[in-house]
Amino acid sequence: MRRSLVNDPDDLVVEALEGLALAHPTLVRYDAEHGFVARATPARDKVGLVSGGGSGHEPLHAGFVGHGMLDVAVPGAVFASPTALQLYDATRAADAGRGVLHIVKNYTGDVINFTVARELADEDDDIATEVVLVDDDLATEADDDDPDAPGRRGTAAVVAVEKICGAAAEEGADLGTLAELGRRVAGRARSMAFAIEAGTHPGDSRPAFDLEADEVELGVGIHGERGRSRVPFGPADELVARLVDPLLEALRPARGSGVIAIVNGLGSTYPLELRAAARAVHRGVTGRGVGVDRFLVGSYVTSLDMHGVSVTLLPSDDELLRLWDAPVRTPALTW
Amino acid sequence: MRRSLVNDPDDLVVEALEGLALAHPTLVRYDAEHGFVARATPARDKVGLVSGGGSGHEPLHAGFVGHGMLDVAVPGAVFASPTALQLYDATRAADAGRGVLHIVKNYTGDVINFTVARELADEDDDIATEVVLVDDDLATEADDDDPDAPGRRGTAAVVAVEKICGAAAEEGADLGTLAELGRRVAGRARSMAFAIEAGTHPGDSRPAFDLEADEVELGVGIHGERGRSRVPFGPADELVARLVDPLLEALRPARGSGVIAIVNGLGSTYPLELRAAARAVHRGVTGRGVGVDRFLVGSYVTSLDMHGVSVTLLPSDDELLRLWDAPVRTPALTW
Amino acid sequence: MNARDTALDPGFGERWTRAMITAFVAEADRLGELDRLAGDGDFGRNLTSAFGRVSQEVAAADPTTYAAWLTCVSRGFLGTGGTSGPLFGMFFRELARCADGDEPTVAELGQGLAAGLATVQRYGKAEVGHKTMVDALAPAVDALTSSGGSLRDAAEAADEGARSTAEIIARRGRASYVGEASRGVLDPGAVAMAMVLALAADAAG
Amino acid sequence: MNARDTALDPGFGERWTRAMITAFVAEADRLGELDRLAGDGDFGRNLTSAFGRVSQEVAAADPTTYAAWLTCVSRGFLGTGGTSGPLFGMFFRELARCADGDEPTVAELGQGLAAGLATVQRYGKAEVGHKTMVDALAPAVDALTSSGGSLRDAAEAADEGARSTAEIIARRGRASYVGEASRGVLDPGAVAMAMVLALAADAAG
Ligand SMILES: Nc1ncnc2c1ncn2[C@@H]1O[C@H](COP(=O)(O)OP(=O)(O)O)[C@@H](O)[C@H]1O
Ligand SMILES: Nc1ncnc2c1ncn2[C@@H]1O[C@H](COP(=O)(O)OP(=O)(O)O)[C@@H](O)[C@H]1O
Ligand SMILES: [Mg+2]
Ligand SMILES: [Mg+2]
Ligand SMILES: [Mg+2]
Ligand SMILES: [Mg+2]
Repeated sequence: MRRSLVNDPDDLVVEALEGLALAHPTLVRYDAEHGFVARATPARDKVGLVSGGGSGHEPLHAGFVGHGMLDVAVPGAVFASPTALQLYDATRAADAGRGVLHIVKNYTGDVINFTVARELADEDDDIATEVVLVDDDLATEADDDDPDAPGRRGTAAVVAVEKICGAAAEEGADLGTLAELGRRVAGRARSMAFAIEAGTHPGDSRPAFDLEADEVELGVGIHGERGRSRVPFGPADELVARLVDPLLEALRPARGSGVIAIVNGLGSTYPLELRAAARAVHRGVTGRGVGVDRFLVGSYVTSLDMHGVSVTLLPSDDELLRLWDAPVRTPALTW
Repeated sequence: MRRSLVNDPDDLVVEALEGLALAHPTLVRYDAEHGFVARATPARDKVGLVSGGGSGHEPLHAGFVGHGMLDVAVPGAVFASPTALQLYDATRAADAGRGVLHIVKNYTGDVINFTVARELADEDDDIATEVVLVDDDLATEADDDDPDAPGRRGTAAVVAVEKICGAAAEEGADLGTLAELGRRVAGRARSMAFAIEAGTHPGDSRPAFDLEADEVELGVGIHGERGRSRVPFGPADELVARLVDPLLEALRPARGSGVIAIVNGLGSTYPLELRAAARAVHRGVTGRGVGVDRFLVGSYVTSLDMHGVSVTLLPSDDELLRLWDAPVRTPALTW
Repeated sequence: MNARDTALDPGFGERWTRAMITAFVAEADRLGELDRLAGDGDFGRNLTSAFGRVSQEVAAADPTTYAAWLTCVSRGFLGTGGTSGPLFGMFFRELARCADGDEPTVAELGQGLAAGLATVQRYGKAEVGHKTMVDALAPAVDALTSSGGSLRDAAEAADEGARSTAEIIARRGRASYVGEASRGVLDPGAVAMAMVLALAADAAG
Repeated sequence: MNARDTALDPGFGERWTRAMITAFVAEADRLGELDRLAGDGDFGRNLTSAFGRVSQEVAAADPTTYAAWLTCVSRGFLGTGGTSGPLFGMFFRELARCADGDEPTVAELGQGLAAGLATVQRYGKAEVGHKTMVDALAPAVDALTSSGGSLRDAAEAADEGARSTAEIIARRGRASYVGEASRGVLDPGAVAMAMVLALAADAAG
């Protein structure tokens, strides 16, 4: 039996956004009328960065609003895209005269609603916009070349895109440069996840899917959907290898090169587990002669209380590392 | 059925410490030989701050090692005190010639082992030490005056003690001043927690205790022990009120005064829940005419994957707020 | 001057909008049930929420022209989730923009519907036969433009197109995930689109 | 010169330490079982781990004097968890410090035991009758100091004290949480303390 700490599940997202703003009044404000979270003090003379998507993935995206990352984050209902109007209002709020970059995880609803918002912003307000589509989830790489296939899902690589583009925007990069940079990051990064327990919708009493004691769901997404396959439960190091090996296989980083690695808890993975998983990822990567140049370990892109881990690898270079290291000051990421 | 992401449960703590150090190489290092976590770059010419206790409460304490907080953190096995020798070695490592402050949560094993370590450090190394005992858990306040009662348990207020003493130490405060300051914080702060699901020992398949669907454990500690009473399950706002009301009752802050509030997830509480709980706490406190001067919301003092929330209230004053706001740079807390 | 180039009776935009509010709130459950049978079941709630917003927009904007009324409908949908929200929202946006004067002519409506179809297809990439709102909208556009028919003809073509969706399996939207199970079930978006056209014909008188 | 003021035979510290390593590793399970019956069950593991560390310390320090041998025992316990770790650790630390020369005299051992008792009580706040190691240690100190007895007398007093713990309920340590359930069970810490004294008497010859 699973229970959530909620009042009316329909109010949860809004109450949580109010709570976030109360906890970080110097960093963010929640605009209840328009349904977005913006910096407490709007930035000037830079390209605005907007991201958004369904709720249930916290701290994504509202936790990344602040200096060095997003200007505005737009939350939908749990696992549902924000609406086109929310995104349009957010785009207007984020524009400081130098245009707005949309960072969009690849899900049909998100893609359509962001596209509509850009069209409205262009036609009605003459705001220049660009989009970076984040599609890093290796588990959903199409096996054939079905032109109708929705393509890889967007998952934790979105944090790297937001961080790196956020730093470049702060430095004054223009819209076109940011879009190119974001696409470079998104194009390189790949992720993969497994779950040993599914997440539970607030108010439900059962997880989204059941697993037997000897099963692990490999290639899970972040919306309660099933993964690509089931593999036997086993020691953490073995399970982590099932993520790291295919990622290295897909990316084929050269020996002597380096990556930015993100080891991400999916919701209820606790720090002892996550840190031990980080160790396993580090050994897996360095064991192939590839350096872990930067290492982000924590629960950043979650699926309610899903119990599991995702690993993201992003081959690095000097520019990416410099932007990664640039100062950031948001509710969920500060350095 | 519960499962953990582990290799051999006996190796979990050490593997996690290695993972922590790999994730934050610029902030901390793990000294495997002596069993502690220290700053990557030792501080000079300041009083050393050492804390520690059983593992399973991450990010406490190792996540708070760094500029503006601890110098050394000493982890025991899961829910078990570190040993006297570990604490002694840590005390020697933390000493930069101006003495060492021990910040100790009130549990018999921790108290004895820290005391032994101070005695060894004094007798064998002539290191001046002081101790701040943190005993904030209102749920364990003795009803009678049994002289043998172990007193209130130490829980999340330890984060405030470490943050505030850490800032003062960085400013150059001497050992006696720090001890007094820490005791003032510990003496004022009170906490209380509830759980809607107990934590599960790594490797176990069942939580430490069972709860019926209509029950909540009120007054839980962080070691899998039962709480003080069971109350009916209900909306989050009602459950949160069962923490806030007795805390305000005990502290009786004057109308117009303010508090530093910590809303803390106990392990698997996910951000939507925690933020909504933060909103409820904020309303509960401000509804009594008391301001929330500072607000820390996150999972900082956990009990493996326990599902629940603790609330800590610390009546504030200008000095405490100044020290709270001072810069801090640790794996789990940075501003 | 051809009847197609005469503006529709004053108040057409208002009559059409009000009729849609009434009809869709009444039919939301039935349409939601179709989405439950072969989709993800949220279409009814999406419609209720869209027209709730339409009513709010009307109250706030106090529209007087056709364009202003239809803009309220567009914004209602654009403030709603699902796939149908942005698709209907941009569809009605094209319709709102089709009139030069206070009320559109039938020819302008035809151009608006054609632009709306193009927009829906640009976003949704659905062709006729993919079991979507396009299956109702495309024949209606055809009836009104290429075939030079009346609004009533267009509504009838849309109705026929919507009925045809029962026999096919979905290739777009959530219903495409259920494959064969969608056969035998009408596509709720197509049925809704047919209703939109029937209500337009009614409102035109 | 009184026999009490003659240093014990050379090698006493080494014989005693080695005997403790052997005996406690052999008896760990039995003592752990007592802690399982009325405590939290970890005393056996704590002992195994403590004497594992003692062996490591011996290997690393290569002790030659009594003080050095007993310091290894002390450090073994101080590097071990539980309540017994620091209590035994500080107890043996006092014993390590009691000798002026290479080996202690019986009188010095008596003073060491008395200091050890004081330390254990300072940390643990247990009195005789609280069902702890104090119930074995206090009578041994008494036999050796106030009563002027031999090491063997002290060991016998400790043994008797340990036996007496069966009849009482615990007032200190984890066993105090189980209340009446601890009655009838020997206190493992007291039994261990009695073993320590018996092995000392054996080693003294
Ligand atoms: N790609 C598409 N192009 C055109 N119409 C579509 C498309 N996908 C779905 N639809 C229409 O949307 C309707 C479902 O709307 P709704 O339930 O709100 O969306 P969702 O599928 O996101 O839950 C379908 O009945 C169909 O007519
Ligand atoms: N306060 C105390 N003073 C003296 N001895 C104690 C005290 N508490 C426990 N002990 C001794 O420690 C023994 C238990 O040791 P151990 O199992 O290692 O500790 P824990 O109770 O922490 O699990 C008991 O049998 C008792 O003799
Ligand atoms: Mg639907
Ligand atoms: Mg839907
Ligand atoms: Mg024990
Ligand atoms: Mg114990």
